[in-house]
Amino acid sequence: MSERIELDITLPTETRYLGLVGQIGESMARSLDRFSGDREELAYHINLVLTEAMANAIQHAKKPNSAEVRITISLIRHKLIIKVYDQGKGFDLCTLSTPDAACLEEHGRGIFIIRTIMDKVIYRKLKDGHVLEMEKTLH
Amino acid sequence: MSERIELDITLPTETRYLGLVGQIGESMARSLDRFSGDREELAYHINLVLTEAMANAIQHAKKPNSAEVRITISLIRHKLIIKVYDQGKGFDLCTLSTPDAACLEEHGRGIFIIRTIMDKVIYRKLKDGHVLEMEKTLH
Amino acid sequence: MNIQVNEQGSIVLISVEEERLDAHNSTDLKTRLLSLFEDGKNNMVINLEGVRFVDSSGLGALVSGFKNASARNGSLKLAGLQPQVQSMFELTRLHRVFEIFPNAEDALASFQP
Amino acid sequence: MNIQVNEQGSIVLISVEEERLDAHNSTDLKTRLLSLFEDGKNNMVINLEGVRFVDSSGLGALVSGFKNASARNGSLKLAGLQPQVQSMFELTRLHRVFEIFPNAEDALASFQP
Ligand SMILES: Nc1ncnc2c1ncn2[C@@H]1O[C@H](COP(=O)(O)OP(=O)(O)O)[C@@H](O)[C@H]1O
Ligand SMILES: Nc1ncnc2c1ncn2[C@@H]1O[C@H](COP(=O)(O)OP(=O)(O)O)[C@@H](O)[C@H]1O
Repeated sequence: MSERIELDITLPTETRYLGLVGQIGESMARSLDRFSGDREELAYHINLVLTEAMANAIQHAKKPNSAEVRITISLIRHKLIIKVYDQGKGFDLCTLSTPDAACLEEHGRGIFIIRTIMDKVIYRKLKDGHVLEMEKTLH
Repeated sequence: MSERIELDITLPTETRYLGLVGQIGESMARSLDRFSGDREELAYHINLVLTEAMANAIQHAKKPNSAEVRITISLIRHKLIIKVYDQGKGFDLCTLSTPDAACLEEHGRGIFIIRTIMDKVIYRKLKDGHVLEMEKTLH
Repeated sequence: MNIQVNEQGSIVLISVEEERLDAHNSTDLKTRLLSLFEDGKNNMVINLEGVRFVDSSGLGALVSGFKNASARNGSLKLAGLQPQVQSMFELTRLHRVFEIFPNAEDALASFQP
Repeated sequence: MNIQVNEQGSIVLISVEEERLDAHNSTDLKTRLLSLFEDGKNNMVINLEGVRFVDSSGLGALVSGFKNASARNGSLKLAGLQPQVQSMFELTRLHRVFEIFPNAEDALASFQP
Protein backbone atom coordinates (compact mmCIF):
# COMPACT_ATOMS: atom_id res chain seq x y z
CA MET A 1 0.00 0.00 0.00
CA SER A 2 1.46 3.36 -0.95
CA GLU A 3 1.53 5.78 1.91
CA ARG A 4 0.22 9.16 0.92
CA ILE A 5 -0.54 12.51 2.43
CA GLU A 6 -2.94 14.80 0.60
CA LEU A 7 -3.83 18.34 1.59
CA ASP A 8 -6.36 20.38 -0.34
CA ILE A 9 -6.54 23.97 0.84
CA THR A 10 -8.88 26.76 -0.18
CA LEU A 11 -8.21 30.21 1.17
CA PRO A 12 -9.18 33.82 0.56
CA THR A 13 -6.72 35.46 -1.87
CA GLU A 14 -5.16 37.57 0.84
CA THR A 15 -1.50 37.81 1.67
CA ARG A 16 -2.26 37.43 5.35
CA TYR A 17 -2.79 33.71 4.79
CA LEU A 18 0.67 33.20 3.28
CA GLY A 19 2.01 32.42 6.75
CA LEU A 20 -0.67 29.79 7.37
CA VAL A 21 0.09 27.94 4.15
CA GLY A 22 3.82 28.17 4.81
CA GLN A 23 3.38 26.78 8.30
CA ILE A 24 1.27 23.90 7.06
CA GLY A 25 4.09 23.06 4.67
CA GLU A 26 6.65 23.26 7.47
CA SER A 27 4.59 21.03 9.75
CA MET A 28 4.30 18.51 6.97
CA ALA A 29 8.05 18.52 6.33
CA ARG A 30 8.77 18.00 10.03
CA SER A 31 6.42 15.01 10.19
CA LEU A 32 8.35 13.12 7.51
CA ASP A 33 10.74 11.23 9.72
CA ARG A 34 11.40 8.61 7.13
CA PHE A 35 13.40 11.07 5.04
CA SER A 36 17.06 11.64 5.62
CA GLY A 37 18.44 15.03 4.61
CA ASP A 38 18.18 18.29 6.49
CA ARG A 39 14.63 18.44 7.89
CA GLU A 40 14.80 22.15 8.73
CA GLU A 41 16.02 23.00 5.26
CA LEU A 42 13.21 20.96 3.72
CA ALA A 43 10.72 22.75 5.99
CA TYR A 44 12.03 26.13 4.86
CA HIS A 45 11.97 25.12 1.21
CA ILE A 46 8.39 23.86 1.25
CA ASN A 47 7.32 26.96 3.16
CA LEU A 48 9.10 29.13 0.57
CA VAL A 49 7.73 27.41 -2.52
CA LEU A 50 4.18 27.61 -1.16
CA THR A 51 4.63 31.25 -0.21
CA GLU A 52 6.07 32.26 -3.61
CA ALA A 53 3.45 30.40 -5.63
CA MET A 54 0.52 31.59 -3.54
CA ALA A 55 1.81 35.19 -3.59
CA ASN A 56 1.88 35.02 -7.40
CA ALA A 57 -1.67 33.71 -7.52
CA ILE A 58 -2.72 36.59 -5.28
CA GLN A 59 -0.74 39.38 -6.94
CA HIS A 60 -0.81 38.48 -10.61
CA ALA A 61 -3.98 36.44 -10.98
CA LYS A 62 -6.58 37.80 -8.60
CA LYS A 63 -9.94 38.11 -10.23
CA PRO A 64 -12.29 40.56 -8.52
CA ASN A 65 -15.10 38.02 -8.47
CA SER A 66 -13.09 34.99 -7.44
CA ALA A 67 -11.39 35.81 -4.22
CA GLU A 68 -10.14 32.31 -3.46
CA VAL A 69 -6.96 30.45 -4.09
CA ARG A 70 -6.67 26.66 -4.10
CA ILE A 71 -3.52 24.81 -3.19
CA THR A 72 -2.90 21.09 -3.06
CA ILE A 73 0.08 19.41 -1.49
CA SER A 74 0.60 15.69 -1.93
CA LEU A 75 3.27 13.32 -0.91
CA ILE A 76 3.04 9.93 -2.53
CA ARG A 77 5.92 7.74 -1.48
CA HIS A 78 8.93 9.99 -2.05
CA LYS A 79 7.35 12.39 -4.50
CA LEU A 80 6.18 15.78 -3.27
CA ILE A 81 3.75 17.55 -5.59
CA ILE A 82 2.50 21.06 -4.94
CA LYS A 83 -0.17 22.63 -7.17
CA VAL A 84 -1.37 26.20 -7.01
CA TYR A 85 -4.44 27.10 -9.03
CA ASP A 86 -5.24 30.57 -10.30
CA GLN A 87 -7.95 32.11 -12.40
CA GLY A 88 -6.02 34.97 -13.93
CA LYS A 89 -4.96 35.45 -17.53
CA GLY A 90 -1.89 33.27 -17.18
CA PHE A 91 1.71 33.80 -18.27
CA ASP A 92 4.50 32.03 -20.07
CA LEU A 93 7.06 30.34 -17.83
CA CYS A 94 9.49 29.97 -20.75
CA THR A 95 9.94 33.64 -21.47
CA LEU A 96 10.89 34.63 -17.93
CA SER A 97 14.45 35.86 -17.71
CA THR A 98 16.80 34.64 -15.00
CA PRO A 99 17.26 37.35 -12.39
CA ASP A 100 20.75 38.84 -12.18
CA ALA A 101 21.65 40.08 -8.70
CA ALA A 102 23.79 42.89 -10.13
CA CYS A 103 20.77 44.43 -11.88
CA LEU A 104 19.20 45.13 -8.50
CA GLU A 105 15.71 44.22 -9.63
CA GLU A 106 13.09 44.45 -6.92
CA HIS A 107 10.92 41.73 -8.47
CA GLY A 108 11.19 38.60 -10.55
CA ARG A 109 12.88 36.15 -8.18
CA GLY A 110 9.85 34.04 -7.21
CA ILE A 111 9.71 31.58 -10.08
CA PHE A 112 13.52 31.41 -10.14
CA ILE A 113 13.50 30.34 -6.48
CA ILE A 114 10.78 27.76 -7.11
CA ARG A 115 12.73 26.34 -10.04
CA THR A 116 15.91 26.14 -8.00
CA ILE A 117 14.23 24.22 -5.20
CA MET A 118 11.89 21.93 -7.12
CA ASP A 119 12.87 19.27 -9.65
CA LYS A 120 10.12 20.03 -12.15
CA VAL A 121 7.91 23.08 -12.62
CA ILE A 122 5.16 23.42 -15.21
CA TYR A 123 2.35 25.91 -15.76
CA ARG A 124 -0.72 24.52 -17.48
CA LYS A 125 -3.97 25.90 -18.80
CA LEU A 126 -7.12 24.32 -17.41
CA LYS A 127 -10.72 24.67 -18.53
CA ASP A 128 -11.14 27.16 -15.75
CA GLY A 129 -7.87 29.02 -15.11
CA HIS A 130 -4.32 27.74 -14.73
CA VAL A 131 -2.24 25.63 -12.44
CA LEU A 132 1.40 25.84 -11.44
CA GLU A 133 2.60 22.29 -10.79
CA MET A 134 5.78 21.71 -8.88
CA GLU A 135 7.42 18.38 -8.17
CA LYS A 136 10.33 17.22 -6.06
CA THR A 137 11.61 13.81 -5.10
CA LEU A 138 12.59 13.69 -1.45
CA HIS A 139 15.46 11.54 -0.25
CA MET B 1 -18.59 37.48 -0.31
CA SER B 2 -18.18 35.11 2.60
CA GLU B 3 -14.61 34.53 3.58
CA ARG B 4 -13.85 30.88 3.99
CA ILE B 5 -10.96 28.57 4.72
CA GLU B 6 -11.26 24.93 3.70
CA LEU B 7 -8.76 22.21 4.43
CA ASP B 8 -9.22 18.67 3.21
CA ILE B 9 -6.62 16.28 4.56
CA THR B 10 -6.00 12.63 3.77
CA LEU B 11 -3.42 10.79 5.83
CA PRO B 12 -2.31 7.27 6.61
CA THR B 13 -4.15 5.93 9.68
CA GLU B 14 -1.07 6.13 11.85
CA THR B 15 -0.78 7.87 15.18
CA ARG B 16 2.47 9.48 14.12
CA TYR B 17 0.47 11.94 12.01
CA LEU B 18 -1.61 13.16 14.97
CA GLY B 19 0.96 15.87 15.61
CA LEU B 20 0.80 17.09 12.01
CA VAL B 21 -2.97 17.43 12.06
CA GLY B 22 -2.83 19.11 15.45
CA GLN B 23 -0.24 21.58 14.22
CA ILE B 24 -2.25 22.40 11.13
CA GLY B 25 -5.17 23.20 13.43
CA GLU B 26 -2.96 25.37 15.63
CA SER B 27 -1.56 27.29 12.65
CA MET B 28 -5.07 27.92 11.44
CA ALA B 29 -6.20 29.21 14.83
CA ARG B 30 -3.22 31.57 15.01
CA SER B 31 -3.99 33.00 11.57
CA LEU B 32 -7.47 34.12 12.62
CA ASP B 33 -6.67 37.62 13.75
CA ARG B 34 -10.19 38.82 13.32
CA PHE B 35 -11.30 36.80 16.35
CA SER B 36 -11.09 38.15 19.83
CA GLY B 37 -10.74 35.63 22.64
CA ASP B 38 -7.65 33.77 23.75
CA ARG B 39 -5.81 32.76 20.56
CA GLU B 40 -3.53 30.30 22.32
CA GLU B 41 -6.45 28.59 24.00
CA LEU B 42 -8.27 28.32 20.69
CA ALA B 43 -5.11 26.85 19.12
CA TYR B 44 -4.88 24.24 21.87
CA HIS B 45 -8.56 23.38 21.60
CA ILE B 46 -8.54 22.88 17.83
CA ASN B 47 -5.35 20.82 18.15
CA LEU B 48 -7.01 18.72 20.85
CA VAL B 49 -10.30 18.12 19.06
CA LEU B 50 -8.47 17.07 15.89
CA THR B 51 -6.15 14.81 17.87
CA GLU B 52 -8.97 13.12 19.79
CA ALA B 53 -11.18 12.57 16.77
CA MET B 54 -8.37 11.32 14.55
CA ALA B 55 -7.08 9.00 17.29
CA ASN B 56 -10.57 7.48 17.53
CA ALA B 57 -10.70 6.95 13.78
CA ILE B 58 -7.32 5.22 13.98
CA GLN B 59 -7.91 3.13 17.09
CA HIS B 60 -11.56 2.17 16.86
CA ALA B 61 -12.29 2.26 13.16
CA LYS B 62 -9.19 1.17 11.29
CA LYS B 63 -9.99 -1.22 8.52
CA PRO B 64 -7.08 -3.36 7.40
CA ASN B 65 -7.67 -2.55 3.76
CA SER B 66 -8.36 1.15 4.14
CA ALA B 67 -5.38 2.64 5.81
CA GLU B 68 -6.37 6.27 5.33
CA VAL B 69 -8.22 8.81 7.38
CA ARG B 70 -9.87 11.92 5.95
CA ILE B 71 -10.32 15.11 7.90
CA THR B 72 -11.87 18.36 6.78
CA ILE B 73 -11.63 21.67 8.59
CA SER B 74 -13.68 24.61 7.43
CA LEU B 75 -14.16 28.07 8.69
CA ILE B 76 -17.01 29.93 7.08
CA ARG B 77 -17.45 33.32 8.62
CA HIS B 78 -17.43 32.59 12.34
CA LYS B 79 -18.37 28.93 12.14
CA LEU B 80 -15.66 26.32 12.53
CA ILE B 81 -16.63 22.85 11.29
CA ILE B 82 -14.36 19.83 11.71
CA LYS B 83 -15.29 16.48 10.16
CA VAL B 84 -13.45 13.22 10.67
CA TYR B 85 -14.42 10.31 8.44
CA ASP B 86 -13.97 6.67 9.36
CA GLN B 87 -14.79 3.36 7.76
CA GLY B 88 -15.23 1.25 10.85
CA LYS B 89 -18.43 -0.28 12.20
CA GLY B 90 -19.49 2.92 13.97
CA PHE B 91 -20.78 3.53 17.50
CA ASP B 92 -23.54 5.31 19.32
CA LEU B 93 -22.64 8.73 20.70
CA CYS B 94 -25.74 8.76 22.89
CA THR B 95 -24.94 5.73 24.99
CA LEU B 96 -21.49 6.92 26.06
CA SER B 97 -21.31 7.57 29.75
CA THR B 98 -19.75 10.74 31.15
CA PRO B 99 -16.34 9.95 32.61
CA ASP B 100 -16.05 10.35 36.38
CA ALA B 101 -12.54 11.31 37.51
CA ALA B 102 -12.95 9.37 40.76
CA CYS B 103 -13.42 6.08 38.87
CA LEU B 104 -9.86 6.37 37.55
CA GLU B 105 -10.75 5.10 34.11
CA GLU B 106 -7.84 5.01 31.71
CA HIS B 107 -10.05 5.55 28.66
CA GLY B 108 -13.27 7.21 27.64
CA ARG B 109 -12.43 10.91 27.91
CA GLY B 110 -11.98 11.72 24.20
CA ILE B 111 -15.58 12.32 23.15
CA PHE B 112 -16.27 14.05 26.48
CA ILE B 113 -13.46 16.51 25.76
CA ILE B 114 -14.70 17.10 22.21
CA ARG B 115 -18.22 17.75 23.49
CA THR B 116 -16.94 20.17 26.13
CA ILE B 117 -15.01 22.22 23.60
CA MET B 118 -17.35 22.18 20.62
CA ASP B 119 -20.89 23.55 20.46
CA LYS B 120 -22.38 20.68 18.49
CA VAL B 121 -21.19 17.12 17.91
CA ILE B 122 -22.94 14.55 15.77
CA TYR B 123 -21.95 11.14 14.40
CA ARG B 124 -23.62 10.16 11.16
CA LYS B 125 -23.74 7.12 8.95
CA LEU B 126 -22.70 7.64 5.34
CA LYS B 127 -23.00 5.33 2.34
CA ASP B 128 -19.41 4.43 2.91
CA GLY B 129 -18.54 4.64 6.61
CA HIS B 130 -19.28 7.31 9.19
CA VAL B 131 -18.43 10.89 9.97
CA LEU B 132 -17.99 12.71 13.26
CA GLU B 133 -19.10 16.32 12.70
CA MET B 134 -18.09 18.97 15.18
CA GLU B 135 -19.13 22.61 15.11
CA LYS B 136 -18.15 25.69 17.06
CA THR B 137 -18.95 29.35 16.63
CA LEU B 138 -15.88 31.50 17.22
CA HIS B 139 -16.14 34.95 18.72
CA MET C 1 9.66 8.41 23.48
CA ASN C 2 12.17 10.64 25.24
CA ILE C 3 12.05 10.13 29.00
CA GLN C 4 14.68 10.91 31.60
CA VAL C 5 14.58 8.68 34.67
CA ASN C 6 16.49 9.79 37.79
CA GLU C 7 16.47 7.95 41.08
CA GLN C 8 16.50 10.33 44.03
CA GLY C 9 16.76 8.00 47.03
CA SER C 10 13.59 5.93 47.07
CA ILE C 11 11.78 8.28 44.73
CA VAL C 12 11.98 8.17 40.94
CA LEU C 13 11.87 11.43 39.01
CA ILE C 14 10.58 10.91 35.48
CA SER C 15 10.90 13.80 33.05
CA VAL C 16 8.87 13.54 29.89
CA GLU C 17 10.83 15.26 27.16
CA GLU C 18 8.28 15.33 24.39
CA GLU C 19 6.28 18.33 23.21
CA ARG C 20 3.21 16.14 22.81
CA LEU C 21 1.94 13.35 25.04
CA ASP C 22 -0.74 11.81 22.87
CA ALA C 23 -2.03 8.51 21.47
CA HIS C 24 1.22 8.18 19.56
CA ASN C 25 3.46 7.88 22.61
CA SER C 26 1.21 7.44 25.68
CA THR C 27 1.35 3.63 25.54
CA ASP C 28 5.10 3.96 25.67
CA LEU C 29 4.89 6.08 28.83
CA LYS C 30 2.46 3.62 30.39
CA THR C 31 4.80 0.71 29.65
CA ARG C 32 7.83 2.56 31.06
CA LEU C 33 5.93 3.26 34.27
CA LEU C 34 4.84 -0.37 34.53
CA SER C 35 8.41 -1.59 34.29
CA LEU C 36 9.42 0.81 37.08
CA PHE C 37 6.62 -0.62 39.27
CA GLU C 38 7.90 -4.11 38.49
CA ASP C 39 11.32 -2.99 39.69
CA GLY C 40 9.73 -2.09 43.00
CA LYS C 41 9.64 1.68 42.51
CA ASN C 42 6.34 2.89 43.93
CA ASN C 43 7.00 6.55 44.60
CA MET C 44 7.40 8.74 41.59
CA VAL C 45 7.25 12.28 40.38
CA ILE C 46 6.43 12.91 36.76
CA ASN C 47 7.85 16.18 35.50
CA LEU C 48 5.75 17.47 32.62
CA GLU C 49 7.57 20.80 32.26
CA GLY C 50 8.60 20.01 28.68
CA VAL C 51 5.13 18.89 27.59
CA ARG C 52 3.08 21.50 25.75
CA PHE C 53 0.21 19.25 24.71
CA VAL C 54 -1.56 16.31 26.33
CA ASP C 55 -4.62 14.46 25.04
CA SER C 56 -7.03 12.02 26.71
CA SER C 57 -4.73 9.06 26.13
CA GLY C 58 -1.84 10.92 27.75
CA LEU C 59 -4.08 11.57 30.75
CA GLY C 60 -5.00 7.87 30.65
CA ALA C 61 -1.34 6.81 30.90
CA LEU C 62 -0.89 9.06 33.94
CA VAL C 63 -4.07 7.67 35.54
CA SER C 64 -2.75 4.16 34.92
CA GLY C 65 0.48 5.04 36.74
CA PHE C 66 -1.47 6.68 39.55
CA LYS C 67 -3.58 3.57 40.08
CA ASN C 68 -0.56 1.29 40.09
CA ALA C 69 1.32 3.45 42.56
CA SER C 70 -1.68 3.62 44.90
CA ALA C 71 -2.30 -0.13 44.68
CA ARG C 72 1.31 -0.62 45.83
CA ASN C 73 0.94 1.89 48.69
CA GLY C 74 3.13 4.34 46.86
CA SER C 75 2.24 7.54 45.14
CA LEU C 76 2.62 9.24 41.81
CA LYS C 77 2.76 13.03 41.82
CA LEU C 78 2.89 15.51 38.97
CA ALA C 79 5.07 18.58 38.52
CA GLY C 80 5.66 21.45 36.11
CA LEU C 81 2.34 21.53 34.25
CA GLN C 82 2.20 24.16 31.52
CA PRO C 83 -0.96 26.30 31.75
CA GLN C 84 -2.75 24.56 28.86
CA VAL C 85 -1.82 21.14 30.25
CA GLN C 86 -3.10 22.19 33.66
CA SER C 87 -6.43 23.11 32.09
CA MET C 88 -6.73 19.59 30.65
CA PHE C 89 -6.65 18.28 34.21
CA GLU C 90 -9.31 20.78 35.22
CA LEU C 91 -11.51 19.97 32.23
CA THR C 92 -11.49 16.29 33.16
CA ARG C 93 -11.54 16.95 36.93
CA LEU C 94 -8.30 14.99 37.30
CA HIS C 95 -6.75 17.92 39.20
CA ARG C 96 -8.77 16.60 42.15
CA VAL C 97 -7.14 13.20 41.79
CA PHE C 98 -3.47 14.02 41.33
CA GLU C 99 -1.19 15.92 43.65
CA ILE C 100 0.20 18.62 41.38
CA PHE C 101 3.29 20.72 42.20
CA PRO C 102 4.71 23.77 40.43
CA ASN C 103 8.09 22.08 39.95
CA ALA C 104 9.96 18.83 40.49
CA GLU C 105 11.84 20.05 43.59
CA ASP C 106 8.60 20.83 45.44
CA ALA C 107 7.14 17.49 44.43
CA LEU C 108 10.23 15.61 45.62
CA ALA C 109 10.29 17.58 48.88
CA SER C 110 6.68 16.60 49.57
CA PHE C 111 7.80 13.00 50.07
CA GLN C 112 9.92 13.91 53.13
CA PRO C 113 8.23 12.66 56.29
CA MET D 1 4.58 45.49 10.74
CA ASN D 2 6.74 45.56 13.86
CA ILE D 3 9.87 47.58 13.30
CA GLN D 4 12.17 49.25 15.85
CA VAL D 5 13.95 52.31 14.58
CA ASN D 6 16.92 53.65 16.59
CA GLU D 7 19.10 56.55 15.55
CA GLN D 8 22.74 55.99 16.45
CA GLY D 9 24.37 59.27 15.47
CA SER D 10 24.02 59.61 11.71
CA ILE D 11 23.18 55.93 11.29
CA VAL D 12 19.73 54.43 11.64
CA LEU D 13 19.41 50.93 13.10
CA ILE D 14 16.22 49.24 11.94
CA SER D 15 15.24 46.02 13.66
CA VAL D 16 12.59 43.96 11.91
CA GLU D 17 10.60 42.21 14.60
CA GLU D 18 8.55 39.84 12.52
CA GLU D 19 9.06 36.10 12.12
CA ARG D 20 8.23 36.35 8.44
CA LEU D 21 9.23 39.02 5.94
CA ASP D 22 7.03 38.13 2.98
CA ALA D 23 4.57 39.56 0.45
CA HIS D 24 2.24 40.34 3.34
CA ASN D 25 4.50 42.90 5.00
CA SER D 26 7.39 43.65 2.62
CA THR D 27 5.64 46.66 1.05
CA ASP D 28 5.33 48.05 4.54
CA LEU D 29 9.08 47.69 5.10
CA LYS D 30 9.80 49.31 1.75
CA THR D 31 7.57 52.27 2.61
CA ARG D 32 9.15 52.72 6.03
CA LEU D 33 12.59 52.77 4.46
CA LEU D 34 11.45 55.31 1.85
CA SER D 35 10.18 57.66 4.51
CA LEU D 36 13.54 57.45 6.32
CA PHE D 37 15.32 58.37 3.06
CA GLU D 38 12.95 61.31 2.70
CA ASP D 39 13.98 62.41 6.19
CA GLY D 40 17.57 62.50 4.96
CA LYS D 41 18.76 59.27 6.58
CA ASN D 42 21.02 57.56 4.08
CA ASN D 43 23.06 55.25 6.24
CA MET D 44 21.25 52.34 7.74
CA VAL D 45 21.68 48.94 9.27
CA ILE D 46 18.83 46.47 9.03
CA ASN D 47 18.89 43.94 11.82
CA LEU D 48 17.17 40.74 10.69
CA GLU D 49 17.99 38.75 13.81
CA GLY D 50 14.31 38.20 14.60
CA VAL D 51 13.36 37.12 11.08
CA ARG D 52 13.14 33.39 10.51
CA PHE D 53 11.69 33.49 7.01
CA VAL D 54 12.14 35.79 4.04
CA ASP D 55 10.67 35.37 0.55
CA SER D 56 11.48 37.03 -2.78
CA SER D 57 9.37 40.07 -2.01
CA GLY D 58 11.18 40.55 1.30
CA LEU D 59 14.46 40.44 -0.59
CA GLY D 60 12.94 42.92 -3.04
CA ALA D 61 12.17 45.41 -0.26
CA LEU D 62 15.77 45.19 0.94
CA VAL D 63 17.08 45.65 -2.61
CA SER D 64 14.84 48.70 -2.95
CA GLY D 65 16.37 50.18 0.21
CA PHE D 66 19.86 49.31 -0.97
CA LYS D 67 19.34 51.13 -4.27
CA ASN D 68 17.92 54.20 -2.58
CA ALA D 69 20.76 54.39 -0.08
CA SER D 70 23.37 54.04 -2.84
CA ALA D 71 21.67 56.63 -5.04
CA ARG D 72 21.97 59.06 -2.10
CA ASN D 73 25.62 58.19 -1.50
CA GLY D 74 24.72 56.38 1.69
CA SER D 75 24.68 52.71 2.40
CA LEU D 76 22.35 50.02 3.69
CA LYS D 77 23.96 47.09 5.48
CA LEU D 78 22.44 43.93 6.89
CA ALA D 79 23.03 42.21 10.21
CA GLY D 80 22.01 39.11 12.16
CA LEU D 81 20.87 36.84 9.35
CA GLN D 82 19.58 33.48 10.54
CA PRO D 83 21.17 30.56 8.65
CA GLN D 84 18.10 29.90 6.46
CA VAL D 85 17.75 33.60 5.69
CA GLN D 86 21.44 33.75 4.80
CA SER D 87 20.91 30.92 2.33
CA MET D 88 18.17 32.94 0.59
CA PHE D 89 20.80 35.60 -0.13
CA GLU D 90 23.13 32.95 -1.48
CA LEU D 91 20.45 31.32 -3.61
CA THR D 92 19.73 34.66 -5.27
CA ARG D 93 23.40 35.80 -5.26
CA LEU D 94 22.39 38.87 -3.26
CA HIS D 95 25.09 38.06 -0.69
CA ARG D 96 27.47 39.55 -3.26
CA VAL D 97 25.48 42.79 -3.29
CA PHE D 98 24.87 43.49 0.38
CA GLU D 99 27.41 43.97 3.12
CA ILE D 100 26.32 41.42 5.69
CA PHE D 101 27.48 41.42 9.35
CA PRO D 102 26.99 38.83 12.07
CA ASN D 103 25.33 41.36 14.38
CA ALA D 104 24.16 44.95 14.58
CA GLU D 105 27.17 46.17 16.60
CA ASP D 106 29.61 45.00 13.95
CA ALA D 107 27.52 46.58 11.22
CA LEU D 108 27.33 49.90 13.08
CA ALA D 109 31.07 49.82 13.81
CA SER D 110 31.81 49.38 10.09
CA PHE D 111 30.54 52.91 9.46
CA GLN D 112 33.36 54.45 11.57
CA PRO D 113 35.92 56.13 9.33
N1 LIG E 1 -0.02 32.96 -11.44
C1 LIG E 1 0.43 33.91 -12.30
N2 LIG E 1 -0.42 34.50 -13.16
C2 LIG E 1 0.00 35.44 -14.03
N3 LIG E 1 1.27 35.87 -14.11
C3 LIG E 1 2.18 35.32 -13.28
C4 LIG E 1 1.82 34.32 -12.33
N4 LIG E 1 2.93 33.95 -11.66
C5 LIG E 1 3.93 34.69 -12.16
N5 LIG E 1 3.49 35.51 -13.14
C6 LIG E 1 4.31 36.44 -13.95
O1 LIG E 1 5.66 36.04 -13.88
C7 LIG E 1 6.46 37.11 -13.41
C8 LIG E 1 7.60 36.57 -12.56
O2 LIG E 1 7.08 36.06 -11.36
P1 LIG E 1 8.04 35.91 -10.12
O3 LIG E 1 9.30 35.28 -10.57
O4 LIG E 1 7.30 35.22 -9.02
O5 LIG E 1 8.41 37.38 -9.69
P2 LIG E 1 7.48 38.57 -9.13
O6 LIG E 1 6.19 37.96 -8.68
O7 LIG E 1 8.30 39.14 -8.04
O8 LIG E 1 7.33 39.51 -10.29
C9 LIG E 1 5.52 38.03 -12.66
O9 LIG E 1 5.96 39.33 -12.63
C10 LIG E 1 4.24 37.87 -13.46
O10 LIG E 1 4.26 38.71 -14.58
N1 LIG F 1 -14.80 6.52 15.17
C1 LIG F 1 -15.23 5.57 16.05
N2 LIG F 1 -15.62 4.35 15.59
C2 LIG F 1 -16.05 3.39 16.45
N3 LIG F 1 -16.12 3.57 17.78
C3 LIG F 1 -15.75 4.75 18.28
C4 LIG F 1 -15.28 5.82 17.45
N4 LIG F 1 -15.01 6.88 18.25
C5 LIG F 1 -15.29 6.49 19.49
N5 LIG F 1 -15.74 5.22 19.53
C6 LIG F 1 -16.20 4.47 20.72
O1 LIG F 1 -16.52 5.39 21.74
C7 LIG F 1 -15.75 5.11 22.92
C8 LIG F 1 -15.39 6.38 23.64
O2 LIG F 1 -14.46 7.14 22.87
P1 LIG F 1 -13.56 8.20 23.59
O3 LIG F 1 -14.42 9.03 24.47
O4 LIG F 1 -12.77 8.91 22.55
O5 LIG F 1 -12.59 7.38 24.54
P2 LIG F 1 -11.48 6.30 24.21
O6 LIG F 1 -11.14 6.43 22.76
O7 LIG F 1 -10.38 6.68 25.13
O8 LIG F 1 -12.09 4.97 24.56
C9 LIG F 1 -14.55 4.32 22.44
O9 LIG F 1 -14.04 3.48 23.43
C10 LIG F 1 -15.13 3.54 21.27
O10 LIG F 1 -15.79 2.39 21.72
